[in-house]
Amino acid sequence: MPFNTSQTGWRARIERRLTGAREFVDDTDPEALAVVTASMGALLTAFIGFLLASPWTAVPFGAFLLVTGYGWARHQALVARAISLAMTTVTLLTLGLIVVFIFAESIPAFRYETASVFGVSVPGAGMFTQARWDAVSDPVRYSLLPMIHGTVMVTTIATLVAAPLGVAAALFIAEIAPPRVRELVKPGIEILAGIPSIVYGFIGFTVINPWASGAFDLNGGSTYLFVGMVVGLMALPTVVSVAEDALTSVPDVMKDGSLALGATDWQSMTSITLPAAFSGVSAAVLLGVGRAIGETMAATVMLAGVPRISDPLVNVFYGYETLTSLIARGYGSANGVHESALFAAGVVLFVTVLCLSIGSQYIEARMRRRLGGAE
Amino acid sequence: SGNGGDDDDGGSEESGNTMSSGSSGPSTVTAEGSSTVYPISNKGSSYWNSNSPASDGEYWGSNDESSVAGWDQIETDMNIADYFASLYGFEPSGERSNPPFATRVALSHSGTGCEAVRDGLVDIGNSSGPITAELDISEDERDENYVDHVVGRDGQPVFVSQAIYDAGVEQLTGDQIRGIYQGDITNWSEVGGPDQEIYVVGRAEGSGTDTSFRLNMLGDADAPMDVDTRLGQNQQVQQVLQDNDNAIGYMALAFSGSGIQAIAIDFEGTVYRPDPDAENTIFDSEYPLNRDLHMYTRIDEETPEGTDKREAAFLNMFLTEFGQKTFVEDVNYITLPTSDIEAEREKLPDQA
Amino acid sequence: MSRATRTALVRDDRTLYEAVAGTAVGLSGVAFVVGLTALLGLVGIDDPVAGVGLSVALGALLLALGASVVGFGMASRFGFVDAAPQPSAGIVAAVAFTAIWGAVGAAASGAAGVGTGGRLALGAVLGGTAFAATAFPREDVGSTAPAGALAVLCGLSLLTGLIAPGWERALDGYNATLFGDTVVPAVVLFASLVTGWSAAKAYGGFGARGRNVGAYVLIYLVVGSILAVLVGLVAFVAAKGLPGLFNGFSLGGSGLVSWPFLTSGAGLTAEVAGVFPALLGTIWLVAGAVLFAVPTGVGAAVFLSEYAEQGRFTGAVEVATNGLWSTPSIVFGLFGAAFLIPRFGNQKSLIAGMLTLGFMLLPLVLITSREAILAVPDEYRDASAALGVSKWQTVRSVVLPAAIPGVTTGVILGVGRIAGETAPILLTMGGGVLPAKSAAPDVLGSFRLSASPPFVSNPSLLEATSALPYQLYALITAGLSGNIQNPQEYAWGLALTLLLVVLAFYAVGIATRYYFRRKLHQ
Amino acid sequence: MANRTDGQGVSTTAGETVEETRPEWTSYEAGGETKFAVDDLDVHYGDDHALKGVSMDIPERSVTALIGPSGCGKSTFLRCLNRMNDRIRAASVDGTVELDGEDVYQDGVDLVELRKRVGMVFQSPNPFPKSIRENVSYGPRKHGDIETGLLARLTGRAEPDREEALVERSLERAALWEEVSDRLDDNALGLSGGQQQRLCIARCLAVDPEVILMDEPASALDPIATSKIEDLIEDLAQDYTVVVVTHSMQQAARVSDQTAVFLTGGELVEYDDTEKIFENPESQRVEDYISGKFG
Amino acid sequence: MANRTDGQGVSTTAGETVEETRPEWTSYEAGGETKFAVDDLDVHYGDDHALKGVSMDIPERSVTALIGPSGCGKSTFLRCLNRMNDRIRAASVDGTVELDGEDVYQDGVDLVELRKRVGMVFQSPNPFPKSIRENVSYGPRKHGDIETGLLARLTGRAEPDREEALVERSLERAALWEEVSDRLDDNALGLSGGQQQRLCIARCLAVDPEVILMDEPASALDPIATSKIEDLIEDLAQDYTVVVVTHSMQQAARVSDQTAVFLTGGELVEYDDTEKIFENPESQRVEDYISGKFG
Ligand SMILES: Nc1ncnc2c1ncn2[C@@H]1O[C@H](COP(=O)(O)OP(=O)(O)OP(=O)(O)O)[C@@H](O)[C@H]1O
Ligand SMILES: Nc1ncnc2c1ncn2[C@@H]1O[C@H](COP(=O)(O)OP(=O)(O)OP(=O)(O)O)[C@@H](O)[C@H]1O
Ligand SMILES: [Mg+2]
Ligand SMILES: [Mg+2]
Ligand SMILES: O=P([O-])([O-])[O-]
Repeated sequence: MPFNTSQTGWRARIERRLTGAREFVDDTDPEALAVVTASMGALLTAFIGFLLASPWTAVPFGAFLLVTGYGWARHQALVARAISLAMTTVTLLTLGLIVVFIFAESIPAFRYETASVFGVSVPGAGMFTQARWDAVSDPVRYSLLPMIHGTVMVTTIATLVAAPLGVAAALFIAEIAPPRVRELVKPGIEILAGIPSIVYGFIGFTVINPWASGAFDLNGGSTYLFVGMVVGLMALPTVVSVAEDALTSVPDVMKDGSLALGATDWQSMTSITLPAAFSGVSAAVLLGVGRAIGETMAATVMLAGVPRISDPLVNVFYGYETLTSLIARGYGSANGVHESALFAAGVVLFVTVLCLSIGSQYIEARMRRRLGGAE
Repeated sequence: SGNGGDDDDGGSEESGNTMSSGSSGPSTVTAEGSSTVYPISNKGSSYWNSNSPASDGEYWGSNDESSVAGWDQIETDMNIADYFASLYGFEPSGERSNPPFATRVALSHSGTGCEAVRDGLVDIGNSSGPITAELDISEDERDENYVDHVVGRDGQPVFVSQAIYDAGVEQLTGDQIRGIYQGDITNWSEVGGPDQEIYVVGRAEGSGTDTSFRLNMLGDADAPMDVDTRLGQNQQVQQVLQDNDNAIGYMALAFSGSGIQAIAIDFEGTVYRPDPDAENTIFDSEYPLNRDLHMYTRIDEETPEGTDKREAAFLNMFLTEFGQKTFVEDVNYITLPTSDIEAEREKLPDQA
Repeated sequence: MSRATRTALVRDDRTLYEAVAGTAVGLSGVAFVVGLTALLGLVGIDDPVAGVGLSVALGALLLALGASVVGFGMASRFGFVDAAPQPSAGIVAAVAFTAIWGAVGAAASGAAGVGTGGRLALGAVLGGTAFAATAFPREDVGSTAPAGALAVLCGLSLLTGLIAPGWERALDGYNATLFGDTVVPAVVLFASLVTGWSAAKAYGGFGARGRNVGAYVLIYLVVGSILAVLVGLVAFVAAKGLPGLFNGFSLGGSGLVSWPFLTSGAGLTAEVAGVFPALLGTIWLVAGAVLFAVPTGVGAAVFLSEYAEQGRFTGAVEVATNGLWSTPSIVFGLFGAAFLIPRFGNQKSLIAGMLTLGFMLLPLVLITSREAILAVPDEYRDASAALGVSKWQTVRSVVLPAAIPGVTTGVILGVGRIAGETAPILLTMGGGVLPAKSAAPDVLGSFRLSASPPFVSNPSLLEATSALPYQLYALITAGLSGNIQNPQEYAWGLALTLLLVVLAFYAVGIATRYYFRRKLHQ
Repeated sequence: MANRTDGQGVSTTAGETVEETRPEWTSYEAGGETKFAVDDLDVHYGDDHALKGVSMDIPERSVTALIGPSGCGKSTFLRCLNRMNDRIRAASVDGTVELDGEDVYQDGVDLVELRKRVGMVFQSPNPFPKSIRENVSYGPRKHGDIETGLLARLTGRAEPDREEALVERSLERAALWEEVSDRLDDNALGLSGGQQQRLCIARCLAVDPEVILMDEPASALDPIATSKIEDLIEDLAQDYTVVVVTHSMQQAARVSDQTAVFLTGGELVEYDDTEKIFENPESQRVEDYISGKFG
Repeated sequence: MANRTDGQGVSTTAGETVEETRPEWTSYEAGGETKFAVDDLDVHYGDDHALKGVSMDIPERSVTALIGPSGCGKSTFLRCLNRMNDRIRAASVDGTVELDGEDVYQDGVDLVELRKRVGMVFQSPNPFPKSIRENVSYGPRKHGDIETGLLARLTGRAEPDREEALVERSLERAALWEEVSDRLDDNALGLSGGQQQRLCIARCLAVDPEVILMDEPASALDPIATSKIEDLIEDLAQDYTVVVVTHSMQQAARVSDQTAVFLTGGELVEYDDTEKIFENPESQRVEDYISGKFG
């Protein structure tokens, strides 16, 4: 029965769409319609040509420009609408293409690393069930575990730095700072976001690594500890700005309500503002974690570049390799399955960060709903 | 030979590249690969692009105070690139900084360079390891597809941090080095040094230096290794060896510098010293780590002899006394014996 | 129902106490700053201060702070001052002190050479004691005694030389050794934070007000440190980079300003090696990315906020754009390498870099434009519709002009971000380490028409080109050598140039935002 | 505690004896032509029934006031007249609204045309962030009545004089010309609230509509600006049909010829001459409302 | 156009003969103790002079209503009494406000203490997104009067019964207990608007203040909820000093003992017994305002 209704619902919706489309076609100037169809067709052809790497791609693309230019002059409203739709599609398509291309390139590596789990052979399982990465000597294996370990180490340390400092700074900006100070601190922290990662890496490589090597008598200066701290500093602005948005979006009347009862500022922050903005603040931390996971250059430049798991596992005084540095370092000199394994690392990164992003969006949406109910 | 970069966005086509691109003149000669060969090739490219006039005396030609090495064999009044290009029939430009065609050298490592020349992305693939090992191909395949231009030789010394050298580690045996690089020896005290862990520095996998080291020291291009860090280019190894006081690393000769010391190596009783005047030195071709520095060009339909005129004009510059002195010896590599130079020039097409 | 006992509006009688506690807060701040400078190696921990080593002096200071903090608690407990402590310091403080003292116990017993069991035991004993001491007594004691005792302990160990400049301890199995040089400042930093917090609570008279003051002191310290790091970073790069950047710089002469570092390449004949090709490369890169991403992003934003039914489709696009926004840059690099490079001549090229960065910029432009368009008050749309004006006319004449401030700000900030990106162009654009001036891309001058497809070509777009961030990376990996006179100076000059370019975008972006905001609120 | 009533009686206590609405209370017929004939109008916002079977005839060239407590559907009704409710996704409208005998809800109605004929002024002044001149000429420009673009100027089709005249006429009609004639190129956001509201009226007049709908046009203004707007409304009624929603009964009494009273639940309870409504309403609830017993 | 006045006379036409405010109109003294003595209070928001030299004495245990057109400074005045204006950055306050003889604007005043004594209820209900119980006990908890934490329970200091009693008493006082007694642990956001507002009053009562300030407490509510709040206000005046801002003159007339009329420009024009103000005001402008000539 429910199946039935959903089916009829479907059909009704499709029918509604169809009639809507027919009405639209009927209501529109036929020439405008023709122009738009031609323009979109040309664009689609150009895209397909580009996908097929055809040298003829320029032809439909030129046609698209011409037709669209004509349409813009004659039927601006419809053409504008069609083009803006096409641009929306480009955005969706970008994500789609990323998925398709990096997954496709990673297939050979997943094939190569097929391993049997409970008697079933699972492609790619070998990347996670053993810990050897060696692209040169026998047996050649492509385990991602060492890099995942490195990424986890760096991300954990970065989060320990960025989350508390970031939330404290967000509280400061949103609730505590006098206006003048806020006008200084806020852009200051935003500018922190602007320092290019390679500049951090350069300082890390030329200053921090040699210093750490001496200050802790290390075997080489690469450490997850300091890479993590640098990456944490880089993720900090993300945490601050998103958390600050969440904190300021808590309605003022709620804070006023608490203050009017004779609660102190700090009590109002911890009992009202922070709980009300909790989802937003955790989304901020999640986004910060995502940034930290994806940070590449500082790690590439500062880490040792050997895929190995530190011993003991939590030894922060080693710094071997992360997923990102593996790719940045290896791409170009790798080929065949080795190169494909780098794409596999990219897939792991992409999927992880996408999950974090979706998770934080979900949390934020929930917060918006909750606060919306309060108003 | 590959293409020169005036490719279209179709990418399906591989235009061969003699002076074909119409109005723009002969296209740039591109090279890519080995960081070991890079000093030679980059310096050559810089000289070429500067197209200094013969009156310069510092980079090319002669003036009242000085003249470049090997000038007596050349004696032309043309600019440097004009001169070498004209040997293969290119129009001289006569202008400083405007060679008849430009050259460009990218830095990565040998494996990348070999692949790039194989895939037709560059004209010249620089490599410090044999292309057979880099691309895992047979010698027949090599001869069929590539022309191997050797422009100089490297002694590939093994370096240690200054502190270790000062603490008495001035010489190691081949076995000890092998032990260090395969994880059997981890403390300097095991080889007569201070009680300190060894910081074992390696080069990136796929680099010619790494390949040759495995091949010549560990016995197989795919031999297993156990290092503490792997670094992209020779220069970075040099820096890290300077920054740490317990490190060992292998590099090309050109990168010796302050704060690091090359050590003598004892191969089955023969001690090769890093000093050119010693009895057995790493400059000898008998030294097991001694290796040729290659610039590969590719044989395809358009250039059946493997080297087109632009490439030949450029490569020929290194195969002169001027070139050997300026681009090989001055950057600390080992020059080729005259007979070898002759043999190398034989591989180039006939001059105009 | 009025209150029988009415609390006075104005507090008094606590001025001396407040002054002393305030001084303690200030001294903790001083100790924190000194500790920080020592950790950064700006002062040595054995530098003499008043006849003793800095480490000993700091020990004495910590000891005094610890003792006074305990004193504050006692003064309040025995009613010498009028404070408003709550019955307990609270669970958060209790847990924090449990952890701190547990760690102290574990570390101390480890130093004494006890095994894991012993460590756990002593840690648990100290942690438990700290918990009881924090949680059960009244707040004035609970939040001072454990803090003061910690500072006293730290102070004593510095004062007696238990931890001193020459001190070292190998961390077994961790391949690292701790030295006095780093441990002493760390101890000082930590202990001063604790005493600062505790003294601040005393200053506020404990209770709600005390907690407020204590928390504020911590937050101010945190934010101060972040800003110090920021300023320090920029100042450090500037100090290192200015000599390189201004190498050969001169005013006057033929071209008014001669700035060779920015206007020449690193070729053989260049008098002063410069970064011109990379600078130009970055400019082209950004221009290309903007050309691709801004129309696309703004167009999509218009469609999503003006035309599309708010529903599943817009929801999906939103999820997708946010996902794209947080996608790591190296993944964009991989995508560019797999998708664009084979389609543009199979080699790293300027246009592949442009488009890769364009893909990165796209979600940011889309998100900010959408926000800006949604922020345009519906009143404008209503007003326009009520005048009988069609939708597209309204969008074009009212909505987009009103959204321009937001879009501009977003685009500029986004451009700042991509201009500094290395990872994507590392995989897609490459370029030389020390390119000569002739290697600078000449995009406008390289368009060629031809009779065969694709009819238009531009070699300069299809070649590998250097850009500032990539060149800095290449210099790091290639080591600082080559035919330039002062490689270190050159590299730092390059880093500073990159930093300035990116910060300039940010500064302009932020200034634009302020400008428009001010204009709106005039 | 003066004037305190206990909230008893037919009107304020919910669920008890609620007085029924009688059709004859709303069947008022004014003199003059009927401009809008609304018949059995129902509006839903999703499940929310905002207007319930409202029928009323709005006469030409006069001021009709709509009053009632907050949320009773006044704005909803007003926005049905020029179909601005179409812009609210959740809204669905049943019943007929005839403008000069033509149903505005029938298929194929050109909204652009309808809204040109039925102009609207909003609660808070909403001038565009453009110059005063551009604000006024915005409508005619977009309708192509005035051409000002570069192309028009090149081809000699631009008529700056005509634009100038139109702007002046509209501003004068809206009693704003004297105050702004010397700064037509200033940004409209720099005007005071009352001036902005009159500018919005001028902007609306420039399109030359037949009907002007106003939704609490003075609620955001100070008393002096309010009184200017009120004068203007009376004045406009000589040429236009004006329908005005207000939350101030005093205002309704001052400016309108006939008044419609909506009460909570979206009912039109009484519609009659303004004097009749304020002095002697039929409905007990209306009387309670007007005498301030609630609201 | 019934009841239409032409905006002539002393009050509505700007720049002409504006009646001057006389001090004696505001020097009203109620019976009973003075709770708040406000003297020559000036408030600026940046360059905007929002209150001009307002002086008035507010008597204990009674309801004082503040009325006046929008923007005349009623809220500003109210927020001076518990210094909530401190939260607005641009605001600067001159003059004195004495609470039981102590100046609340002198240095060293403990805002927390002040606000404990002077509670406030806002225009739109703003319960915390917590349970009903937590909303009510929020104030006492924060002041340490009630302990409920884990530690307090461990050490036996928690007094759940006392909390329970306090919550019940406060809710009863706010006339909400019967409606919510069986769902104290539900989220407060689930209550209706009127219930939320009464919850906010209960929350305020739980702190046991002496004064309760209310800024248009019923403006967001329907008539039934409004009438409940009004009953409550009258009731509270037996124990508390209540100051209430309202935009509805009817409401002021219904609930207050004395009424202060502010007019545009931030002046207090007249302050007297409510009956006096509504029946026979001294000021012509106040009369105009009350009789609906403007506003
Ligand atoms: N966009 C909307 N979506 C959903 N419901 C709406 C919307 N606009 C109005 N409503 C509902 O329709 C009813 C009537 O609203 P309307 O705005 O017409 O009242 P009103 O008489 O104009 O009130 P006010 O005097 O407050 O402006 C109200 O219950 C309101 O909540
Ligand atoms: N936060 C603020 N910043 C700047 N000006 C303000 C602020 N709050 C109020 N004002 C100004 O102060 C004046 C008095 O405002 P106030 O809110 O006290 O008026 P009100 O009588 O409460 O009006 P309403 O009935 O609309 O609530 C107004 O002119 C207003 O614009
Ligand atoms: Mg309305
Ligand atoms: Mg107010
Ligand atoms: O010469 P390499 O850089 O490949 O070692």
